[in-house]
Amino acid sequence: MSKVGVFVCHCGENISATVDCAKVAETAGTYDGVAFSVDYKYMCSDPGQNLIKSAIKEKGLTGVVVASCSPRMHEPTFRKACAEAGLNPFMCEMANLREHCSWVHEKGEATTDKAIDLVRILVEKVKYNHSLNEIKVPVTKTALVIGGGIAGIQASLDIANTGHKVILIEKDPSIGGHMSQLSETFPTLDCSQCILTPRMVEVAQHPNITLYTYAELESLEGFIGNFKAKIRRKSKSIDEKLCTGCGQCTMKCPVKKIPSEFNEGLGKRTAIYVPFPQAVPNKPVIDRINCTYYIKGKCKVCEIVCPTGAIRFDQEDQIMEVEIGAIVIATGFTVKQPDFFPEYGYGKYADVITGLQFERLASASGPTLGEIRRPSDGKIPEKIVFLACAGSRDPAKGIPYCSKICCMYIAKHAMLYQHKVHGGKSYVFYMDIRAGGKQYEEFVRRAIEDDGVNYVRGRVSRIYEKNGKLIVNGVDTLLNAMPVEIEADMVVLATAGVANEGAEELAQKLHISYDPYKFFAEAHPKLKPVETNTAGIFLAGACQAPRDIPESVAMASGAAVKVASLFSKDELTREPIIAVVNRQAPPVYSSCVGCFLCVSACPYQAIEKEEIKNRNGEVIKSIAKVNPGLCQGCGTCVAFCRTKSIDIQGYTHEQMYTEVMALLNEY
Amino acid sequence: MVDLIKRAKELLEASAVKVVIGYEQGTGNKTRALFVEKAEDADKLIFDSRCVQNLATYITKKEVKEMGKMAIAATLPVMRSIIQLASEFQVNDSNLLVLGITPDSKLVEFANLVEVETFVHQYQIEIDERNKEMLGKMEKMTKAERWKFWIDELSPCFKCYACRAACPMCYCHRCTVDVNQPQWIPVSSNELGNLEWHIMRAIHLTGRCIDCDACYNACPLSIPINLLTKKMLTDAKEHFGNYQPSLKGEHLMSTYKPDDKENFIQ
Amino acid sequence: MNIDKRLVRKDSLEKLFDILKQNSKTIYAPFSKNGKTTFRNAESFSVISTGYIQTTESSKDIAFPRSEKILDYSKNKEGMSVRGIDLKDIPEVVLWGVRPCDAIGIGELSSIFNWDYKDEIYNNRLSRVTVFGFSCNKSDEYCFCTSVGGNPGNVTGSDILFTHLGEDGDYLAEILTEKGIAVVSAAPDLFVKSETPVKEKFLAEVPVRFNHEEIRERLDKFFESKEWIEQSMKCLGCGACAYVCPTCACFDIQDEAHGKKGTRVRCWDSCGFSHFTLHTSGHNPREVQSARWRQRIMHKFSYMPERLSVYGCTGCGRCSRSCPADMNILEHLISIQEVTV
Amino acid sequence: MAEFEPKIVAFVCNWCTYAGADLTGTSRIKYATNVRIIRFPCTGRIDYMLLLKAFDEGADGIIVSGCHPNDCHYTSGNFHARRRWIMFRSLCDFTGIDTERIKFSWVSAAEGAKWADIVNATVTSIRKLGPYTDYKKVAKYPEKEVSHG
Amino acid sequence: MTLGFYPGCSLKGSSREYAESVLAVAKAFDINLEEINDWNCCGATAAHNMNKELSLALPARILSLAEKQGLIEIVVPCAACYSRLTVTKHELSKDTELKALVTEANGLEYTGSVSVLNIVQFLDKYITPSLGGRVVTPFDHKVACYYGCLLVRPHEILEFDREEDPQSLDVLMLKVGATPIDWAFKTECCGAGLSVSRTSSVGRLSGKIIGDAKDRGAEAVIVACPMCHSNLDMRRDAINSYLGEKIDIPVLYITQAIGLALGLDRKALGLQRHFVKVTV
Repeated sequence: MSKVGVFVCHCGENISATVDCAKVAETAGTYDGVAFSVDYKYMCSDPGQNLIKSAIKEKGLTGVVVASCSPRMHEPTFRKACAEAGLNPFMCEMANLREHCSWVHEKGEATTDKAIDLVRILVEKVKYNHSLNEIKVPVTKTALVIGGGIAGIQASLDIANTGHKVILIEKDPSIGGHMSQLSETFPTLDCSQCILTPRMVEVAQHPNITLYTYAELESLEGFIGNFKAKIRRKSKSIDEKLCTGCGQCTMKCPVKKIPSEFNEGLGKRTAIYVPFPQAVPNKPVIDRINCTYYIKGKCKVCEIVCPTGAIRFDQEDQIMEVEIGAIVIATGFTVKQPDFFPEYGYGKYADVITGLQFERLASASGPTLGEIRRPSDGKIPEKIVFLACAGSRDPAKGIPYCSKICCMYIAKHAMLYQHKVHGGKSYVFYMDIRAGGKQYEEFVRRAIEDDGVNYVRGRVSRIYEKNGKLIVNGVDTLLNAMPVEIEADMVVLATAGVANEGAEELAQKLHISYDPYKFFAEAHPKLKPVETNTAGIFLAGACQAPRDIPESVAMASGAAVKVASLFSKDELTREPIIAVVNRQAPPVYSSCVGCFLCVSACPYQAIEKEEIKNRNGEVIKSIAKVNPGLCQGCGTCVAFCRTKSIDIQGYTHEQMYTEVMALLNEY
Repeated sequence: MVDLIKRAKELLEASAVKVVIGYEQGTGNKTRALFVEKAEDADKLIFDSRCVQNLATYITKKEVKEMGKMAIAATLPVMRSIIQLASEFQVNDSNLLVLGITPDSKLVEFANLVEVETFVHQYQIEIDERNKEMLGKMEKMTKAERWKFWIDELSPCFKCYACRAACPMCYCHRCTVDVNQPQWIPVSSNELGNLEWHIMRAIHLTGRCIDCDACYNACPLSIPINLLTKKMLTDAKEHFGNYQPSLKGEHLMSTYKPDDKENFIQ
Repeated sequence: MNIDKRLVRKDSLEKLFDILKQNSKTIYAPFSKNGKTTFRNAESFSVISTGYIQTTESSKDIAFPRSEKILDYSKNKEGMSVRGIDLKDIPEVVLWGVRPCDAIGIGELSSIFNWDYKDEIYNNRLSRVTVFGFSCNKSDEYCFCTSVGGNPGNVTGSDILFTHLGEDGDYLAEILTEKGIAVVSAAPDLFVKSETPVKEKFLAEVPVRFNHEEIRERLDKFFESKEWIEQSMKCLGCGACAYVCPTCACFDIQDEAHGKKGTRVRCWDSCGFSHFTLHTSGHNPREVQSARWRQRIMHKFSYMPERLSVYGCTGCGRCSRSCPADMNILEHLISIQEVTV
Repeated sequence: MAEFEPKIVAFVCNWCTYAGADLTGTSRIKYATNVRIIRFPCTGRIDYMLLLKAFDEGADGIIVSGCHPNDCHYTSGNFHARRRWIMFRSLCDFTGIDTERIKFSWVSAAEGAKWADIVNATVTSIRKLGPYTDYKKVAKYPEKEVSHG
Repeated sequence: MTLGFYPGCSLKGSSREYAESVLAVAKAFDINLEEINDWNCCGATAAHNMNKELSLALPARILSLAEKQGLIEIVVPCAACYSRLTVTKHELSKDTELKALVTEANGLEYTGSVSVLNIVQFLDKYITPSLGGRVVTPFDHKVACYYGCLLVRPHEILEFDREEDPQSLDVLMLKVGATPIDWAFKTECCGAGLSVSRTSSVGRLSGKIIGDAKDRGAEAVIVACPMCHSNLDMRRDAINSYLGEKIDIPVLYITQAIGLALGLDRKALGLQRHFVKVTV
């Protein structure tokens, strides 16, 4: 027989002004199983809490109902008090007499009656409460960071600097990502490499960071604090320990005509290559698709010239399994290529290039050593046209969103062009100039006013080549849609930023959701921008939406903090308000029939299949099992279950049923 | 059905399956389930228009499962049930072989459930005209009339649970109605107990019922409880589109679309 | 003793009905809906359905309702106060149109309700019932009363037994009990004293299909037989057979609580349900359907004769007619008689 | 005789509507006393059987309320709930249960005023409808049960 | 074999040669093009700006008549007609009310069973497969294939070729031995309806087209639309005066070019009807 204590709070006058607290306490006292009932001026005050504590001790209460303000306000207070008195905190419930009663009704019988009902509901509920203990999940204090762009680098360093281990994987031979391709960066025009390279080196040297380049995530299982990841380390065909990065092989390699990814196809590389001079690690890999040895079975020049005998043609991909506690996804984005734009020639004009290609042309480390020369014939373009929103903000192209970074980098490009090509004429076709950000608008104004870039508000309907010129047909909406035709030497398309190839597959591997454009989805658009719906997995940078460098870095640091706070304890404790599947003695084991409809209902992939085996290991029954690490306690599964086999602690079937009964019947 | 008998014999002789579930001549011009374990008994197998009992009900039954791998003579509704059951992990290729009987009474054997699904998906689930009409009539009734209609129709129900027993989808070992902590449904077969039992059942079958009428055919008192599931089916189609059991397990009621339409939430 | 036989003109039945109504009797009579015939409170003679071979449900509901209140309780300061149902509230009832295989069932049911404890509510209800038997002119392949000691014109259990003397002929009324005599004296001139024909030639032919004594003896050695599994494989485990059976008496006691008030109810139950014998521990002594099916047959043909010296089956064939899986009890009993153990 | 005071049960989620009702309180907006709130973690947890139970036990009206679509604390509980309500409501309507008496709504933690309006509106409409006698009649064990089957 | 045939106004008038060449080519392959009886205006191009229902009712009537005539496929050489008919099919297929309205207005049953082929689709389906051996005098010239606007737009409805830089005509011309040039004016505006009202504009717009074709060395312009043809051919004076030079590149209908390759009689292909002398 339960012994419930009821503690009715006046909250000064807040409750007692309209509710007859004494009567409430008195009535509650008459209910079965209520061993103690009292009203008091301030329950949350120390004397008030002591009243509760002593009652628990003296009367040996098995349950407590505090009738005062909203549980959203003081539930922790009173549960703590109960715990201090030796009663399990989850044996304490609160009736909301203030926000839901005294404050919203006039003084009177009806109001007091309602208060009485509210108390009775909780009294009857608390009889069905069970002692619950916080769920403790061990935490593996190693983070996996996927993607070695600026976001991944920042996240890795921030986590590593809190003293936790980080495994950073990058699918390319070097970290650095898109930022390493950039020439200068807005709005300060400082050289991208100069600010990035030190960070790259720091990553390579950091004692807490293990870096795997040329590596990709194979699979992931487990849950927050306890993930197991399989990582595929693609064969580099060299023994990294032996390789000194002397560069002999790359110099001697006979295959020299492969378009360089790093230079966006504007430069060439060899089959055994280091993507760029400042690469980290600065050791080559063999591109097996293009290597003569792998195609024809002979060559091996690199092996011959290698002073340390580091070449390993027979090296195989290796799969390694790592245990980690949290994951930061920083896989970045990519841009549409010119062949996506029929009206701009389906990519058939060599001098219609993307913004990223322009970065390479403008970059001192680029194929033209920083001189703006057009790809077709290497001439310096006297007239250049920049097109903003190439694909972006264009529902017809399936890209209704704004790519966000283009307005700024176009201004930067135009500026760089004007600085590098004296007397050159540059035009920018734009829809709107979106320069929201510190120093951004000023930057754009500088391009227009100081560097004399011609901004034309309008779109371009067609580009075609004629007598070595690119004819750009556009319209100037500020001159009431006057057609504009420019004979340009080069055109730069600010092509839309889009999700990476394979983003979808990665999301599925990680059990995270993604938006219609395959960008990864944050858990809450405002309040959880770096979390995903899967606990323990966080987002940084442009894999979530197009982002510029400052934003990516900020996100990365944000994600890093989330990881650090997760790692700050050896075990993560979670409220035990989670779902559980009932278990019974054999031969029943559980009333669950294993239809697993709950699995499809669960927003957190927290329900898995459990196979009950007999001694000989034969499966007798498959039933649902809730992973306490993942369950967030929404109870969606509970309302579904046809056999009522799954229930949620703190809001059990018995409790909710009883509340309804108690509300509508005399007790 | 000659080729069914022939096939059943082959399967049993090759002991590819342990039992073939089909129909046999019953009493009073009824047909009934037959469980053939020995090839020589296969001659008892029959098939004709009277064979409407949904045999899928048996394949989740402990006693039947324990016989070993089953082959089942499955009409369209039975095949639909099987797909739904498979999507709920109750049967699979390893323990079930489907000998399909097409709507024009041809025998088609399926290599696996995927094939069965493909076959099933050629046919939409359509409510028969008579019941469509009835549903239409009831739409036109006032709320009070509908209330009276159901209280009257359901009052004879004495909760023998033949509807549940005959329904392939009611394979749960512990039905909500059997739960007594708390007692969700009054045990009494009085107006309330009956009403809530049948409402509960209809909801649990929403998105799962494939409209085989087994419940109605089983009811010793011929209470038109299948109207409830038919109504749910019709509405589900209307609200959420295509209604087909699917191995993909995209269950109607355990999934959602962010743009599900309703007109009553304020 | 020789039975008082009277003649009732075919058009007098309605008069009789009205007179009984005037004497404020509640009359439960066969009533057809959705093609099924069950006993309902008949407001007028015209609603009574005729020509049924057997009603879908038995008439046991009258003394043993599918669910009936036993008592109300309420908690209060003093503790608990209990109020049983007031037996005086139970109305006088005429049960109209009962077939002999049902009427005889009443006795079998009573023997269960009076075995060790005399069930007060049941007996009170029964004591207020006057049974108007109507012997059978028709039968079907499910009927086997003659195999279990009954017959289409059997008088046992009826207070008056009417026998229809041919299509739109008059009725032979056999006045069998005090209650019967009371009815006659309520409407003397409807019951004509005259030469009465032998009813037998108007009765349905129901061939004897097995010998129930023999079945009983066989069952002693039959418990472990494979036959139970054979027979029950198609059984779906519903309660239809038990609920339409005139002699099945299993029930379940339920408290329907509403705060400090509540009601205790007696509801039908069935040994065919898998949960019927399920223990809290999870153990189930009758874990498979074959064990449950065996229980049903054993109970009716072995345990009841043994303990109550009556058989638990009247051969009405209802269970077979109602079974959704076409479990035919007659068929199965015959095979029990035939198979070699 | 005094005006009929309907008994109304509110099934609300903890994160939006319960908090919204708290806001109604802190904003001291007055509303009718007829409603009693039962707190659930999420609308996804609300079992339709509980709605029927409320009617069994004599409720005259019901309010079911949670987070607006896309605002669910658990991201999709309310989407699931919405689907269930769509079907459950139409089934109720089909069986003649008075759906006028079940008000479904989205009330966010910021919509204190809306909560008050919902409550008042519901109380007024239920007052008009009167006590839910139909359901009450079948719900409680009527004396007629003493008589035969 | 017989297919339906909807000429529309142009093919009976200003571009009779288009009709002649279509029929000639079809005949060469024993295909009988059966004209739809009692056909009416397709509503191009103005109707849909004035009155949507009317602009749908007109083509719907044509399609209904075709149905009535038991035709399954109809060939519609005029790009404008093709556009109207296809758009109508599309509109009515997704809007049953509209369909009902239109059917009532026409007093003719409309099921939408008839499929509409533009000239390229017709050629691809029935001519090119058996073209191979039939080419007697390969059309060995550099040609500029000009598609205009109506043949390929709006793509989401017509779902024919690609909207920018289409290819289907180029492919056909390759098959008959021509060398299509790669140019950017395939779908640029020719001035269309302004043909009558503002010839100067036509001169400018079509001028750019002809000009570019010449610059890229085209010896003939290939079209599949009467309107395009009249602008590029009939308005050549306006074009030349805009360009300030005399360009005499002939403009041929695709069927005329193919006809020549097949060695059909120039007269039968109506080549003599052009304003710009067909020298090729």
